[in-house]
Amino acid sequence: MSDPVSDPMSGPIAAEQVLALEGVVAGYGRAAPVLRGLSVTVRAGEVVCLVGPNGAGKSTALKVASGLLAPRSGRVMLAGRDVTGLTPQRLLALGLAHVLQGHSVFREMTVAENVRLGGYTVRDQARLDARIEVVKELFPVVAERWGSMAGLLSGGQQKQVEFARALMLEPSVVLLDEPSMGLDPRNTQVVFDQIDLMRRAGVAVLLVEQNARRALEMADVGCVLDLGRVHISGPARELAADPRLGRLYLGGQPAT
Amino acid sequence: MRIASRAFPLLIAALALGYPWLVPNYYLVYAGALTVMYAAMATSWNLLGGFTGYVSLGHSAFFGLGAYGTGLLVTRLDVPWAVALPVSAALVTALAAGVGVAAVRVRGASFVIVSIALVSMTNLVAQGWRSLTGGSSGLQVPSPFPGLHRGQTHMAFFYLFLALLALALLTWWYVSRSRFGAGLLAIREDEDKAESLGVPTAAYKVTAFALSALFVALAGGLYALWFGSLDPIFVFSILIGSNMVLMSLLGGVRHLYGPLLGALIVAPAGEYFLIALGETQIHLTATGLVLILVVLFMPDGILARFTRRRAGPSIPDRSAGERLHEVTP
Amino acid sequence: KTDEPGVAQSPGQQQGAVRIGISLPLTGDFSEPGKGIQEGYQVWADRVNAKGGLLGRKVELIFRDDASDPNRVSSDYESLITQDKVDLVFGPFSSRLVIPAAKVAESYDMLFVEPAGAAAEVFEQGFTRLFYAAPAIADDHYNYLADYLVKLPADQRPKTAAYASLDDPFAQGTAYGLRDKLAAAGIKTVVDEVYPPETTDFAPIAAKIAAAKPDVVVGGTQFEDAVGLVRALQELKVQPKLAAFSTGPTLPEFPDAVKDAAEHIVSPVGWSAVADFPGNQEMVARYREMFGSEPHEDAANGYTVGQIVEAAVNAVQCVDPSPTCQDKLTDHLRQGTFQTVVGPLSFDEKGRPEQAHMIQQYVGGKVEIVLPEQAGTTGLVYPKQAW
Amino acid sequence: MTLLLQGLALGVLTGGLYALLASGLSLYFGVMRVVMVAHPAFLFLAAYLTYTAHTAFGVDPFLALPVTVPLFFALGVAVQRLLVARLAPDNLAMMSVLLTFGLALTIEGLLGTFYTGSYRSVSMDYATRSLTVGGVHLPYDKIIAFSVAALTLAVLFAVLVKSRFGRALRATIQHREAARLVGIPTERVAGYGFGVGLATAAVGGAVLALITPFFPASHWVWIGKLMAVIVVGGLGSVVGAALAAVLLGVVEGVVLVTVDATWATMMFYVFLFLTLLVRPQGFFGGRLAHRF
Amino acid sequence: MTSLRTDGLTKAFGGVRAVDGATVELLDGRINGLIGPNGSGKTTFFNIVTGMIRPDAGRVLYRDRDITRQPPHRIAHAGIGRTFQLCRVFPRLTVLENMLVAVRRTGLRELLAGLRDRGEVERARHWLRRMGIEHLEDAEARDLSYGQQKLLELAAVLMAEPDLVLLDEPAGGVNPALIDRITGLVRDLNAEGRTFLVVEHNMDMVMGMCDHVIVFDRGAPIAEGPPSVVREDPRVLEAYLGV
Ligand SMILES: Nc1ncnc2c1ncn2[C@@H]1O[C@H](COP(=O)(O)OP(=O)(O)OP(=O)(O)O)[C@@H](O)[C@H]1O
Ligand SMILES: Nc1ncnc2c1ncn2[C@@H]1O[C@H](COP(=O)(O)OP(=O)(O)OP(=O)(O)O)[C@@H](O)[C@H]1O
Ligand SMILES: CC(C)C[C@H](N)C(=O)O
Ligand SMILES: [Mg+2]
Ligand SMILES: [Mg+2]
Repeated sequence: MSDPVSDPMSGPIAAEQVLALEGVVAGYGRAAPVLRGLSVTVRAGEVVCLVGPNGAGKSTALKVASGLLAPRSGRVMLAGRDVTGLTPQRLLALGLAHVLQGHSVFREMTVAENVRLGGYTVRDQARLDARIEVVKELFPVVAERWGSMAGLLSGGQQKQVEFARALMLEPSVVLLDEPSMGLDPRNTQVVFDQIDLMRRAGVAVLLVEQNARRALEMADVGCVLDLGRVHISGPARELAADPRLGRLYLGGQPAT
Repeated sequence: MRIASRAFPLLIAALALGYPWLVPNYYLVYAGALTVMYAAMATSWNLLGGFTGYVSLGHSAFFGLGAYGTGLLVTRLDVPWAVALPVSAALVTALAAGVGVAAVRVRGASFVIVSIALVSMTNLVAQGWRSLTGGSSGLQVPSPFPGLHRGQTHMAFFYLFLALLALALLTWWYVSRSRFGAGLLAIREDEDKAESLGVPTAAYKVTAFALSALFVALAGGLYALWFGSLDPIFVFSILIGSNMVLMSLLGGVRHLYGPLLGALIVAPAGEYFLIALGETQIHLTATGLVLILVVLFMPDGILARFTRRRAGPSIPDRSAGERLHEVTP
Repeated sequence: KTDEPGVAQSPGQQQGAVRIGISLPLTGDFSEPGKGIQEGYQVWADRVNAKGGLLGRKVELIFRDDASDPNRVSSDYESLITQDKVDLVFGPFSSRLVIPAAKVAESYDMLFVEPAGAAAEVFEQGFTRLFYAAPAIADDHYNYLADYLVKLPADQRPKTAAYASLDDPFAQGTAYGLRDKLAAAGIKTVVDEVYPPETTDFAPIAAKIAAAKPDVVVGGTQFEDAVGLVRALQELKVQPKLAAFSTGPTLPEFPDAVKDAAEHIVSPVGWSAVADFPGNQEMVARYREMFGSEPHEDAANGYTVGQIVEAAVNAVQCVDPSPTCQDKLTDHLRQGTFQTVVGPLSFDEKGRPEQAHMIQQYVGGKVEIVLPEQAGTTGLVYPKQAW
Repeated sequence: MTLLLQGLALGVLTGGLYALLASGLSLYFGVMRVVMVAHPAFLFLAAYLTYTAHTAFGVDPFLALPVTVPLFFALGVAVQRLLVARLAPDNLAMMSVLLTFGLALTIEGLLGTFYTGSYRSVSMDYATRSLTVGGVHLPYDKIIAFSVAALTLAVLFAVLVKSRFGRALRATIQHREAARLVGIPTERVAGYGFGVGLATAAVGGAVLALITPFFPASHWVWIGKLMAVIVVGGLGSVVGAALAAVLLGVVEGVVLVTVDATWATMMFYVFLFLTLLVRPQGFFGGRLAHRF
Repeated sequence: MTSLRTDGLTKAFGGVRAVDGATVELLDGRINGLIGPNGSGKTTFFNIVTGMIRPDAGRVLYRDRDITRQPPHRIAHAGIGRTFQLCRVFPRLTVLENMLVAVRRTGLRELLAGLRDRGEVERARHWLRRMGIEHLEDAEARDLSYGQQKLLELAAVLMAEPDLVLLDEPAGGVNPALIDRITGLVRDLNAEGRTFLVVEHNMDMVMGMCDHVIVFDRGAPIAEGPPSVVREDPRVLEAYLGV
């Protein structure tokens, strides 16, 4: 465990290390590309929030970043090195974690197994057990339903298990695809608090949120994605305040 | 293009009708009748498999029941064959509906198992119930056309099977453009969702199951009358059932003519392998490998190769923001 | 159509080789015996050709594989007769395939001599051109054994018998033929089991037999189940005075499969390698030369078919598919008695052979013919040694 | 009474054999969602290899296992990586039936070509004796089969349910993307999963060779029975399949000694249909119903 | 008039009492909101009402007819439509086919009727346009993004023209600009006389759109009333908003 970069639990790495998508063109099968020259940069200790209409390519962008989808052209840079085409497994070892959109618990496994699998790459049992205590505290339902089949939990509970699973490692770059979807206000708060905590710890966070006003409030940088390109980007608060943008992408009435 | 696509089926139909008169000998009539029989059964199988995605490897159970039903009515009760055939098919359909109620309770893999069990069970019954069926000694059914010589009998059955095929095709076509068919497709995709949208899934599945059994049972009945001797282990054979699946799949389960095309290829190809490689069992390997290749490289069947490829979603040329702006009052 | 009935066969056919069409189960359930029959046919053709052929024409055998499927067996004969226009057809293996095959031959007026359709049902279909080229039909296979047991002095005679039979017309025929004769003589049937071909576990059947402690155990078997039954009986310590099984013990793989348990098992057999029927030793020698192994019953049965047809062809001096010639051949077969490697054969009006099977027994690890006494190589060992 | 006891005892032992033969199936079906029709064909492939090892080198069937088990494991990995992995996941059930049906035919054809259609068997002296306890005979070959089954199942259970690999395998099948994202090498894991399934076939084949004669088409007889076992047990539950196997073995044995063989075989299917009517997910656990 | 009424609905899974004596009454022609913390039984309540789960106890009445143990398709025919929280579409059917499957089917005549009736197709396109996914008509549903699937599901339910519409988190994963439109849509449909019951965690949407809000906790309603009242209710603040 001497090489800090290859240890997923070694915590935040130096501040200049960033995730960057550079001119990424990507798509599915033979269809026309979904991402058409997308560039996004995330610095350590910074939350970058991607917003945009449905089907703009936000999830696709995250999949390219985490290695689930190979780009047709363009580069993915992680901590200053070109990681284009590496498997998710390799990227995870480099400290990158990705929480998928929708529901991705292992339905026919218990909550316990799900959470433990979050630490699949870690052999050190003691460290895992310590993390388990932390996530149990954050999400009481994880502790309460420790032995239940994860697929039987309610939608929001599953989302909590997923987030807990992702927190088992302490990655340095995190991709979150609508982490608050399906969560009640209290749990949404917990998730946003965690994101904030991560940022303070120097983690680079790339966040996709439809709860856009809320997300832009806490993010450092906002990017509006449409048709596979960054439409507008800038300091998050400024974007949130732009009335034209608000009407087109962020919903009519401002947060109450 | 349009005219061609209209004329094509007509041309095929004319060829099919003329076939027995065009070939030089009765063996080819016989082989043709057998192929048409398989085509009818595969098309019928596809009423269940193609729409609902339930893979039955056990349709030979209905084939066998239809055959034995007809044979028994004719030999034991002296019912005229033209009556025995529909009566037996109706009975099998009723039975299939009953079995369907239990069978379609399971999905996917388990249903395959159930269908295999169904053949094994019917085989055991037919074989074990010796006093009724003649058991392993078989059942001999008298020819319905005692006046015709063998070749003429083949001609007669060629047209009977052709009529059955036409009926099966027509049914498939009709179902495919009805709401019933759409409901079946929905079942294939997501049963609970379909149910919540008002598709009575259980009734639909049982109906599809029974309908598909009906034509197979009719084919079985005709087979009994034509072939004249029935033996449980051969009519209740999983291989007959798998042939239907293979043919449908090869041709393409989403297409009206898929199973027919599959039958036209598989039946002669089987002959060919047997004659070319028949000295050893390597012809089984050849068949097996062909099957594997089809599954790997033509999973949607041959016809899918000639029809539209799946295109991904189109990307709008204006941004969502602009479009939204336009429709919002 | 070229094969319209009554259309004259082209005289050109009379030249060239005599083509004989045969479908056999070369794959599938019956592939092993099917192969055996094929070898018998080949040995016969080889001999005939070496001697100048049939009526001076070479013999050519056309084989088709029916994959043990009655559907295929029909289409094979259909195509052999109508497309290949063969001069003669020979039968396939197994009663289950003979019936559909004979149907086709019958409807094209072809003579149908077959090597392996022994079940009684074969002869009840009203076939007029079918002949079974072996000494006896299934029901009569055990006749010598039945006679022997019935004639034993009262104190040695078995009192009870157990029967277990495969659900198969041939296998059941053999067992029930014996059962009916023994029962008539007062030997009580204590177990009478039929099992479907899917059966793989014979221990419970053996347990049932063990519980009845019979003096005689009879298996109406093919191969797999014969081995299964013998092993199970041995494991469950059933010790009858006589154990008889059809088919299985006559195959060369049997003793290896059951080890020492083969000792003293009896079995009906239609042919013996050591018998000195005319032509038998010649066949044995020719077989060894062609296939480099010992001949067996199936090959002999195939060979017998050839011998019988050959005799008829030579007698009526025609060999072509025309109904006239086929009629002549059929009539001739009905009349005469034929010298074959399984002994002299004659047929009744339904094509049933009128002779009897011999009984073989493993004695000292070797197959001996034990009944009838005049043909026997040693005497029947009774009661048998314990397993 | 002894007869009934005898039937019962034999049923339990035979049930053990069924459990062993079906264990691989419940792995593919339940865990990997693949309908593996070729499993019995692989069983007999293993039986033939055992036969060759025995006749050519005089090796005891069980001593051949150190060779055949790794061989079959590798074969399983190859089958998964080269064939199964290429099937579209949204139509896996249908396609895998056909694919493995093709495999079964391929194997049968090859066996028929190399070994001919003749019956083969491996008989060991120890397999013809039996242990007698209170008038009930327990054949050694069945005792051996039962013990091997118990051992294999215990190992399989440990691998699937308790081990890290087992968790990774289940995760891979349940949500492949998520599994990749927690660092599971999903392709390798799925391959190994199939390998484990075929490894059980190697063991099963050795036992089968010892117990019954076989020929290339023997496998067809087993498909229906083994599949009935795993449905009654509940797809995906190794323990369930084992319990169901013993249950069905006992029912078969008892029906055989009290009624007849046709009914005994029929019992498998009767139980199958009963299971579907009463508890479609199987009697001993099984998979979560995919609802909502 | 009452649209939907439940009396003491109860459902326990093992030890978890997901719905616990829920008595709820919805008036015809209203937009009702159903809120409550994660795991409070909202989805289970939906599942019971739509017949996908059988309750252990209690009754469901729709327009004064007892529909408690009816199969889901009957309930759908009666005029209740629903969406799923974990969005469900028919993956290998095209978007348009997804819409056409949803056409309400009752009698045998309807059943055997042709599928691509011109009127139905037009209707389907209309709904797709209103969801902003009309350009995806020929794409297979599995190729849509999560939010697009969500919109398709909503459009398909509306295609069946239900009188009572149960929506489970319609806004989850949907772009905020579209949420506004969905809100507008719901209002329009409501004006036509349809009744809604909407589960949602997006408080802006719930409070802005609903006439009546029911708050669930531990499987039963703990408060209900107009949004302005519910929002101030201390029990709600504690159980749900977590303040
Ligand atoms: N099939 C089931 N088996 C076991 N427990 C279940 C099942 N379905 C739901 N539950 C449990 O019932 C409770 C209520 O679940 P439900 O899905 O109704 O909650 P919900 O209110 O919809 O929550 P959310 O806002 O998270 O969607 C939860 O604790 C859940 O774990
Ligand atoms: N598996 C797939 N195959 C083909 N096309 C896809 C696939 N997944 C997504 N697409 C298409 O790619 C485009 C972008 O999808 P993506 O999931 O990245 O959108 P998104 O911005 O995340 O939307 P949402 O907010 O709805 O989640 C969409 O037009 C979608 O239809
Ligand atoms: C004597 C055997 C060759 C007979 C064959 N087994 C049959 O089924 O008739
Ligand atoms: Mg997305
Ligand atoms: Mg919910």
